[in-house]
Amino acid sequence: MGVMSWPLLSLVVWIPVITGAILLFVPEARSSLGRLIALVSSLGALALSLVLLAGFELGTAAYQFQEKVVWIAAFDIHYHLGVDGFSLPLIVLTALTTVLVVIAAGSVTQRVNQYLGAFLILSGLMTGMFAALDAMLFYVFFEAMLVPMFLIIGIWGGPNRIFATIKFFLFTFFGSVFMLIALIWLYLQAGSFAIADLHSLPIGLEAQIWVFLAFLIAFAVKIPMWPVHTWLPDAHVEAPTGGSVVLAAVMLKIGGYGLVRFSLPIAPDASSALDWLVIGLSLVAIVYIGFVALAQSDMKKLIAYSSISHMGFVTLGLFLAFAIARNTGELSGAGLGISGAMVQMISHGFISGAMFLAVGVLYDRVHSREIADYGGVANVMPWFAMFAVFFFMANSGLPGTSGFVGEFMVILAAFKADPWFAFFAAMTLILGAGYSLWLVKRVFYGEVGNDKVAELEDLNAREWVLLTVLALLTLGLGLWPYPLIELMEPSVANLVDHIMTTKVD
Amino acid sequence: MDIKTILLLIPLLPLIGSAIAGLLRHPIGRSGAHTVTILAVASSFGLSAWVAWQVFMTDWEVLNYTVYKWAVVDGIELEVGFLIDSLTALMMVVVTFVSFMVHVYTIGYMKDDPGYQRFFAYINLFTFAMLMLVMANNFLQLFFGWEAVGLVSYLLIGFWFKKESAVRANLKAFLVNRGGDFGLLLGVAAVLMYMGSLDYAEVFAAAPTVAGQTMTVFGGVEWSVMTFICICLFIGAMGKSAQVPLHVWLPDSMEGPTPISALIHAATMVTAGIFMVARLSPMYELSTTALSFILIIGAITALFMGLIGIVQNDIKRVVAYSTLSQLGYMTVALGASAYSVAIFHLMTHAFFKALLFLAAGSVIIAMHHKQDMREMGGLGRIMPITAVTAWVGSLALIGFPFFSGFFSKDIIIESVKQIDRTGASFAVFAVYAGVVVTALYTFRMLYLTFHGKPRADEEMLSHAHESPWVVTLPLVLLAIPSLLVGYFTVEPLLFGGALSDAIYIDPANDPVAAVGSHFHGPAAFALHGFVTPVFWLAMLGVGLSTWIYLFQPSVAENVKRRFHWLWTVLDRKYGFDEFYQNIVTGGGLKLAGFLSRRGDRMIIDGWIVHGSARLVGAVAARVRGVQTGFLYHYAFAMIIGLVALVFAFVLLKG
Amino acid sequence: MPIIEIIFYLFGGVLTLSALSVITSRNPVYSVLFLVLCFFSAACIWLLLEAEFLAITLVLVYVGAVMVLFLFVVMMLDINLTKLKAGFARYLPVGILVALAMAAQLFILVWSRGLDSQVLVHAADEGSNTRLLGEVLFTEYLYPFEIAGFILLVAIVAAIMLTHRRRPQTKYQDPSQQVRIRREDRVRLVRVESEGEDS
Amino acid sequence: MLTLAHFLTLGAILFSIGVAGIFLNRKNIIILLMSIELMLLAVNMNFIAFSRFLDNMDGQIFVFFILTVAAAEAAIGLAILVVLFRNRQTINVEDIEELRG
Repeated sequence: MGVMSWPLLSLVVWIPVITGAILLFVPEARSSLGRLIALVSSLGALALSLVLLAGFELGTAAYQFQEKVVWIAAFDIHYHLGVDGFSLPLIVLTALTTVLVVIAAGSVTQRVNQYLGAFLILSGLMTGMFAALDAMLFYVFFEAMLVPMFLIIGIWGGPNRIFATIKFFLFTFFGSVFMLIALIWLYLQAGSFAIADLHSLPIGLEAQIWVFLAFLIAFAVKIPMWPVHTWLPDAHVEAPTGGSVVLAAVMLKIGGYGLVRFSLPIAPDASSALDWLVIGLSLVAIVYIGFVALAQSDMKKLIAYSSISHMGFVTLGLFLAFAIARNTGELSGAGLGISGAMVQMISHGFISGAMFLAVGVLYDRVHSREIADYGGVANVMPWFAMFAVFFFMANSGLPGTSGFVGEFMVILAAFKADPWFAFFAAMTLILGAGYSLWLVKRVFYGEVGNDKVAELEDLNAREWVLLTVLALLTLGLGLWPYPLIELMEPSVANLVDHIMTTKVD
Repeated sequence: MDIKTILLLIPLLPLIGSAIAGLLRHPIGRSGAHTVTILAVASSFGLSAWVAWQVFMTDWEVLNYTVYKWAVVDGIELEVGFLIDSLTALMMVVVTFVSFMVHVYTIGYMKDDPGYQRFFAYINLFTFAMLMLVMANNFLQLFFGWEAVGLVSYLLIGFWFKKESAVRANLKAFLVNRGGDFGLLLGVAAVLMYMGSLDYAEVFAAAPTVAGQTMTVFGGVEWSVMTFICICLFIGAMGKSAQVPLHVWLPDSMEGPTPISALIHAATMVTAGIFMVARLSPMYELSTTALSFILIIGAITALFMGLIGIVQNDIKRVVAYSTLSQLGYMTVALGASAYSVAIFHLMTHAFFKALLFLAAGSVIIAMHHKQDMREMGGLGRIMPITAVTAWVGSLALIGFPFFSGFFSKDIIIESVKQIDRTGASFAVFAVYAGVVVTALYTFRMLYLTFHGKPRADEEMLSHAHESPWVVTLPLVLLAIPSLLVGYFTVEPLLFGGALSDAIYIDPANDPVAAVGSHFHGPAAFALHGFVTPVFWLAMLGVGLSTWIYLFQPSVAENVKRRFHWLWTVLDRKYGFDEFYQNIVTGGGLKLAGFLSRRGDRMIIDGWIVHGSARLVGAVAARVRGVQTGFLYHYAFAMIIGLVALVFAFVLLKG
Repeated sequence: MPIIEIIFYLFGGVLTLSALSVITSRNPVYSVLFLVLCFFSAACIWLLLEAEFLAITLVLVYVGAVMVLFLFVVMMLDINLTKLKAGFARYLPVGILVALAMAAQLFILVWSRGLDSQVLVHAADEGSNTRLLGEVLFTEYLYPFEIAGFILLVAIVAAIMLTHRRRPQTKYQDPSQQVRIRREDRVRLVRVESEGEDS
Repeated sequence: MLTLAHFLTLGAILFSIGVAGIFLNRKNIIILLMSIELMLLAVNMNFIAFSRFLDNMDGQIFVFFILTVAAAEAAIGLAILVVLFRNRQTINVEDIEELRG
């Protein structure tokens, strides 16, 4: 029996969840055991997800590694997992981020086992959500993962954590209620919760618009899109480093993934009719939020706003297809936007994760996130400064880093849709560089800012490992995005075909 | 070795050198760092020279191939590849040679600096990035190199990151360049949209078919697609090549170490814009509007930036404004469709301007890192090699016949005179006036630095001495091409068709050919140079300068007092810095603060998000009053509810 | 008037009057006693409806146990009656109004549906009421029956837990502690050096 | 002639008296409890009457369960009352308003 015949997806989903649940009961005194278990489990999940990657058949848009078991027969709900070119990269990203967070948890001192347990459970649930091919299963994972994140921020967070965690929870919950309504309505129409059935369900335009808006609210909160973004800065500021990393690297992608998996294919005509809304909000996010990020004095807030701004490229890229078809009368470029959006999601996972880790490195030493409390860090932490400059440059979209690839592709596609879209999207070149490098200037350059900075020590081995891995990934994806794009290409092409076919009968 | 391996090695060797010097900076130490990086760049230069030999001296087929596929998306192939033709080969040699000289020079200039290895890593990385830029065969790689050289420039301007002015300058440089890249990116997007590819060859092939098309953007005006694309791309070039109004970063970039000023901010990186326009000549030839735009921008830069140079006191800033002015000349040449002349001037300028910067650096070493010319003077006797080489560079700069600068600048002026398009007459005026101005500030700098009475204090003078050989050797090695390269290359490059495989000029309107019809060999051309108005204008500048700064220093003060308003305008650099500082940056930050405080925190968070929470709270506070806590109130409520329900059942349902 | 009707009106009247007294008498003790009377009268009417088992249960269980419990509590607690009665008159009109409204609605319901056409007749003899009830209860309603028993058990435990209190001064034994005791807690061996016999 | 309506009327009267009792004795929890017993009795009366007239034992089963639950309720209610009185020295409902919002 080869590895390929195992229920690989289930293993990737449930190994972290089960070990996480076990970890919750490991006593505090055995925290080194807990760390070991968490590391082994997360590495195991990563290894299995890489097996998935290795065994993934390129050139087809079909779902692979499917597993299907009846779950709730009465409502025709199945435990149905499978991956395609959209979900597989995100699953690998999730597994990878979990490993990094487990390693980064070395600086956590209180209730370590429970902390790690919460992250492993969260990781498994997120993987499950990406792999779910049944809408109800998706919904269950979608909601369930709020719980560990809620606890992570609420227990290990900063001084104002309760406020932040409740805001986070209410926002996401508010959105997902609409998704539930839409899913139930779709179930009543289609008689099935299978995502594939929902994709092929013909729906009238008006109904599509309602379904689309319901999904949009749910996913817009997650992404987050302007103007439902204000939970993110608060959540990031209060979350522990690991929480911020997972939040930025993976959780934000859920919204983008949801748009790809639900909004676009289920309601293509509504997407086409309302693409101005999403594009408008995306451009507002890119420009407006870019400006807002400039005004931040808290490093984590600044990075959080930068995340919102960068996620604007994801939503922009996904919805360009219709405008391109209208403007040029052909479809060339539609896939460019969607691929760009997907690459942007993966890349943002690396870069924002790394930036939050970098802030964590400083926070562990100085216990402040205020930019004004630093200055001249490069004098005492030269290696750290090297990584930081690299990641902030990547954040500002430097070619050769992954941050460039997605933005470049989306801007190219945006120009086809309307030069104005590209004009506003390209503003990020200036704004992104502005807030990223201004932060670098204020934190890393200049004379040593104060005594606390003067006593800083450079990176330890754990931080070296974390930042090096992320730097190599960022660089690798920037210099050679070909494999990732090749992996997604059939799914993207399939999606473009699908959304260009009207569902109104 | 296979030719492709060699071509791959040329950029990769400096990259590897950079990685070794940067990441293993402690194990290899100072001497290790400079050995590795200089070996890398020297072999890169050697290989480039060999390639150039192959290109120019043998029967060379233009080599255009893909190194690897970067991405294939939606049927569009995005690749990393090399296009090796005469233009590339020329640029490769110039870049690697100047870089090699600067590497050697750095050993002396940076010898006491704690960031020694880091510096070598950076300049090696720069060489890699610049080579990627010039060797690119597509817009994607061009953009990569474009931004990568910007990154290294950022890192190097802020090399002394403890200095507040340095880190301000590097942020400014990067952001202003990003302003240009904004246009470049839009241009690339437009290229992809209308030509369907990013590969140079395919784009050039598709360009004529696009020439007639128009598009409606930006205010509902119909634009010729080609004009739009060309102007957008040129905006990128304006950022990188520091053309008005995106020039403000270049003088500030002098906060970086002097070798960098020579390598990046004079010889190579700033000429990337010029190189790009020349490379894209088949496209620019299709849009006269864009060429006029370029012509005017270049003319403004050439004249007005030179004027500022007259009032500067920092030796490096004088050279920096001179660079701006010379870049303006190159741009004028581009605007006049004289691409090959622009490239020619780019090359000669690379040598003599690098030389001038390194000479200035040598002076700065002697003056213990003081850069104010008012505290120098009379250094010519103390450091003769520096002084002589600086004289060579200066004469080349003002275009004294037989010096390399003469050939390139004179032909630019001649070419501009040949063409007939909007802005041409202004450009002719600007380049003529620029000659006087150039001579004036160049000799002012020479006199204030090397001649006249020493104004430095005794102690400083007693320590001042000629720089070590690692500094003077590059000076000498650069002085040779500054003197000779023009004489030997002008004919093959401009009139011999050596660049014709890379540069396309509409034959109906070819100023270089027109100039070439009067060209009878470099010697005759140079001798004729002594009787042209250009020469006498330059002599006028030299004469003025000699009179004022060597014999009658009081005149300078008098003129300054008499024309105080003019002096103020020049000293404030026409207010560009204030404009950017107050309007663009200040306004942007104000807008950012406003959006953050009012938009995000007050309206969205305060009113909508927390407002709805407060509304729920307020309603709940009211409704809560119903819950009195008294048992009988609940009982009453239940009974009355029961009565009402029964009422409903009995009477309403019948 | 047949005897059955006489019985109905007699006990119905007693039931109504005693129920009124339950809610109006000044002393809760009287109220409880009137409530007992109510139950008795109701039991009689249930007999009329041939629900013998429940009638007997009502008297035995309800009157015998629950009402006695009420009586205990009422007598045990030292209640300030005047204070509790305050506001009686004020709420009298409202109370009567609501009660009348309720009654009126119920009357309309009862008398408007032709229910008065169903005349009470003697049931066919199918065996005793207790047997019939048991047959249904232990077959069809077995689980609810078990649950009802459980509810009673819970009620007993809850009532005891609520009212049981441990007085600090009372002495009692804790068997679990007695069992858990170890030798070391009780006996301490002390080595006492002998004085020596050096006298 | 006794009809179903007669028994239901008796139940209705009894129920209304229970309702009135709650209004009139709003302060005395004991009498409130007794009023509830009255209302339950009225309901039981109806159940038995229906059971008899429909010739179906289910009604009586219901009464059986109601008696069970009412007994349990009375026991716990009185126990709470005793504890309350022990702690507060009063059973006046007006003194008990912990649930005020």
